Amino acid sequence: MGYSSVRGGLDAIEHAERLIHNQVTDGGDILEVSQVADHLQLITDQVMGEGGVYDVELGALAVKQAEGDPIEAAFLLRAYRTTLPRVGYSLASSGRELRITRRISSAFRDIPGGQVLGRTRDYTQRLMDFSLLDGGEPMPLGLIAQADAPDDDEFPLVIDVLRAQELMPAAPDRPADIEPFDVTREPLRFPATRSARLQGLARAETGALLSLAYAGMRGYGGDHGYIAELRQGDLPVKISHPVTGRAVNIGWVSVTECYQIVGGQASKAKDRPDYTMGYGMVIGRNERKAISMSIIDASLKKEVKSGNVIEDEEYVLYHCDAIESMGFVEHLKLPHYVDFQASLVRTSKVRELVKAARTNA
Amino acid sequence: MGYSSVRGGLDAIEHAERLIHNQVTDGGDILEVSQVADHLQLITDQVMGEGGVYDVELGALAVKQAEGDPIEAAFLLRAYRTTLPRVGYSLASSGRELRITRRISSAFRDIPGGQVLGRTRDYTQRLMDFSLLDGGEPMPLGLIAQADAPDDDEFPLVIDVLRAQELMPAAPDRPADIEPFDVTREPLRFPATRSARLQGLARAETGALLSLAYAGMRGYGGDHGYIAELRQGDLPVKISHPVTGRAVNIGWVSVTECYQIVGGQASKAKDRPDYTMGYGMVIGRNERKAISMSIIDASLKKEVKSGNVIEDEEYVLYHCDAIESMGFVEHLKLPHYVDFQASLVRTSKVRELVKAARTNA
Amino acid sequence: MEREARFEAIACADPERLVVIADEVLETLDVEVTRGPTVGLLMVRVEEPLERLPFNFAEVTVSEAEVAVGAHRGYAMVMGKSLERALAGAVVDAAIEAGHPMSPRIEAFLAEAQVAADQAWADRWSVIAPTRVRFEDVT
Amino acid sequence: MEREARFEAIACADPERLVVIADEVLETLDVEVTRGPTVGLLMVRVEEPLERLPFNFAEVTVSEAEVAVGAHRGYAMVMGKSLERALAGAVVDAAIEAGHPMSPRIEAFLAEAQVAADQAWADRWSVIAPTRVRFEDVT
Repeated sequence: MGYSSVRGGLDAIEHAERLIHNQVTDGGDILEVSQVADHLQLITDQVMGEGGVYDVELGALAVKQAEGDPIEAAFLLRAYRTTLPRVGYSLASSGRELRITRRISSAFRDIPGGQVLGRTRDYTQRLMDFSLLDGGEPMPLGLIAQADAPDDDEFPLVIDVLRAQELMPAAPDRPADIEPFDVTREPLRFPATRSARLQGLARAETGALLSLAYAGMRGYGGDHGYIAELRQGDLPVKISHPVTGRAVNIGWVSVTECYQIVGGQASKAKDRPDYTMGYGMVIGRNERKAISMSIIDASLKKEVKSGNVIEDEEYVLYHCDAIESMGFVEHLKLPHYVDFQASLVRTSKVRELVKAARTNA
Repeated sequence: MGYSSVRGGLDAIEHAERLIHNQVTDGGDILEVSQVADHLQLITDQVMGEGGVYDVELGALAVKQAEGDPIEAAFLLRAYRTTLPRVGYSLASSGRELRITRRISSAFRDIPGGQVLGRTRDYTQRLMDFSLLDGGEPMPLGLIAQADAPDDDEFPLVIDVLRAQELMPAAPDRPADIEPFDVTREPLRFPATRSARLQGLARAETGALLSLAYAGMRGYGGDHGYIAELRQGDLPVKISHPVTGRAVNIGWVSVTECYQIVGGQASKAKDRPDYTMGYGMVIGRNERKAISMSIIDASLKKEVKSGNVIEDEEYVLYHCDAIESMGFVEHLKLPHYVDFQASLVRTSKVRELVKAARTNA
Repeated sequence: MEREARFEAIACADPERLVVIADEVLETLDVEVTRGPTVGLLMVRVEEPLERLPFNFAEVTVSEAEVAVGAHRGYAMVMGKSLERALAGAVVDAAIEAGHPMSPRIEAFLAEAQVAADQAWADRWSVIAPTRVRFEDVT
Repeated sequence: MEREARFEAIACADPERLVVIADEVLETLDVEVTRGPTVGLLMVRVEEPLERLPFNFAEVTVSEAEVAVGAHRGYAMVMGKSLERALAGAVVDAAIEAGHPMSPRIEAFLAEAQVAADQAWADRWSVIAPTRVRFEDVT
């Protein structure tokens, strides 16, 4: 192979890269990263969640750089995180500590603290709003009274209602003393621990999880029940202060959380609370993913398996991470000339043998 | 239930809607629909594809209105299309007619017309480009010589090379005379026709398809081989002129197309070309989806099934459409108070019976 | 310019200039709108290449109109949502069919529109062309 | 202001004002940087509520710095990628520890920063509050 051809290939590759770059940076009215962060929050949240890194500016930058391709943007975040050192692990936060911006229950009408609809499209018709072509005008919100921030115990967990009625196991006195598995440090092994499953699902791709949860609900081995509570808000990030050793809050992460109660089939065999729960927590405003995660978590917890893929942790965890899937599927684009040539030669030789055999027969 | 409480609920819902609207329209530096169309092409393409409607302005508007949530945006397009009359069906276009902007083969190195890398990230490292935080500067492309548009036959299909070598069945003389199934008009029935499958896959959600294709490649019943050709470009949209009856072109649709050759296992049993093909065509620049579609198409065509979900057209087609999945999964958010109350009462009654039985025992 | 070429030129002509020229035609031509103008969806069919099997690929938004000038029909369908473009297209189509005096000007405009569209594609290709790699040239 | 409250106030203080005040401190205080400043990732752990099982949820970018003023340590960790914020935070923390004359001003600034952060949350909540529905109020 001559040098000139290799140079030709490199030139073509460099030109291809410049064309991609210019798609993002050329032409009138360049998109600002702040516009993405402010007005395309949902894709920014999805990308941070699937990239596994919470940093709004980075998330929005990845969206811009990837021309809005959510999986490519998450890939950029995953690649970037490998360049940073790990500072450590936070103290464990609980959904109880959320600063609530939305909180509904579809199982219970009367929940302590009431339902908080928050920002939601759930009750609106999905009509195209053509006024947005001209920018769109904000809607007047009416007179907003200054409200005091809610008290810490103003939105207790709905599952505590079930616990109070002994329909669900009481909360353990203290957190489980188990070092959580970290999929960013160690490759998954099966059977996986529940902590590995929860981490894997929290990083999973929204569309893949939704598809699996839907298949589960339609009878492919899934388990779903009722949404005891769906919460959105800001979760505190806490560390142990290196000098005093006491817990301190360094900031807040926007999350969505889903408590899916399943079961409820009492039997003579067990005289104990028989509702159980699937749990979902995801970065940002992403209810579709939080609900799907809670359904899948419940399915993976089932003790008696049906043999369907949704209950199979290996199937679910291997195929819900889009960065893994994309790497494997898209590698098909890279040259396989030698492989295919080999397949071709083998085929042709076999066929010649076949022909020869027929001729001789 | 008193009137005031119902009014209270409606007020809350209306306020929630205004909050969503203002997320898109309020605050500095409002995002223009043209910025989305020009600089976030990949999400716009994905949304048009999953919505099943090609209209760049509408796609970009849906992205803006949905705050970048790809599935919500596709839902908006699907809802909008139901408000428009169906004018008719186009004449069938073929990938042969693409105005090529990218075209690679990973099976063959020397393809007639050469490889055209086009706009691609395939050969670049996935590094965050922090210069984009300041808008970013276009890269100089060097001196671009004015080139004549390629001739119609300048990029013949790579599968024709295989056909010429009798490794693949020859092209039929004329198109199959079968009225294609239309999933937008009739509900899917199983077994589905191949035309229904291709339409369903072309409208499918990218993440769900990728997950299925990856599972297939990892051994869950999928079939993949080599990318004979991956093409991007503009597909002509043709109708029969109502006065003259001759074919006329009304415009162009941006698409990605994938020809996946599979098989190649010759056997004594058949002395005929034994490569076959999985096909993918999707709206816009979306190679991940086109490749995934071609893998799944090949799997669904397999005559001998393994029993895995990827070869099961019912599993694949029911669970790859995000609009369906989202409707079913997210309906869990709506009040199920009555249902759950019934479940609760049943449970408690059973448990009382259990307790009574134990007491009596 | 054959009728099909005219149709295609209308479909790719600059919308604003098309409407201006149609407005001018309408000052001196009596036109009856016989269909539309309508915005609707056209289902685009694609032929799968192995079996040559047609399938319904995706819909495109189109705008369509038909007009009559006496016994002459004018017709246009354009991509996107623009009743004006569709109606203006049908009007200039009918004008030429009816031998309206502006026909030469309209035809010149349409020929120019087609050249501009072809040139736009050649310009796009010119930017892509440097990414072409011809491995068969390697020795 | 206890040390933990000071840490949290530094973490939410306005970055520009924090850096200005730290710059002023540095004019009259000898500070040795003992760790960082570093941008890194902190893995956020979450406790699953049924079994109270901790799991690794997601990483956040953080910036961290530690300084020494004689025997006194100053420490700060803030969310996001900002070496300046982290270092400035550690400097003002150390200044207070060391009893620097600017301490009252720094503490006033930090108390104000905490009030502003709490107020920002109350303002956000005020906009959300009208979407609260208390079905139990229904009779």
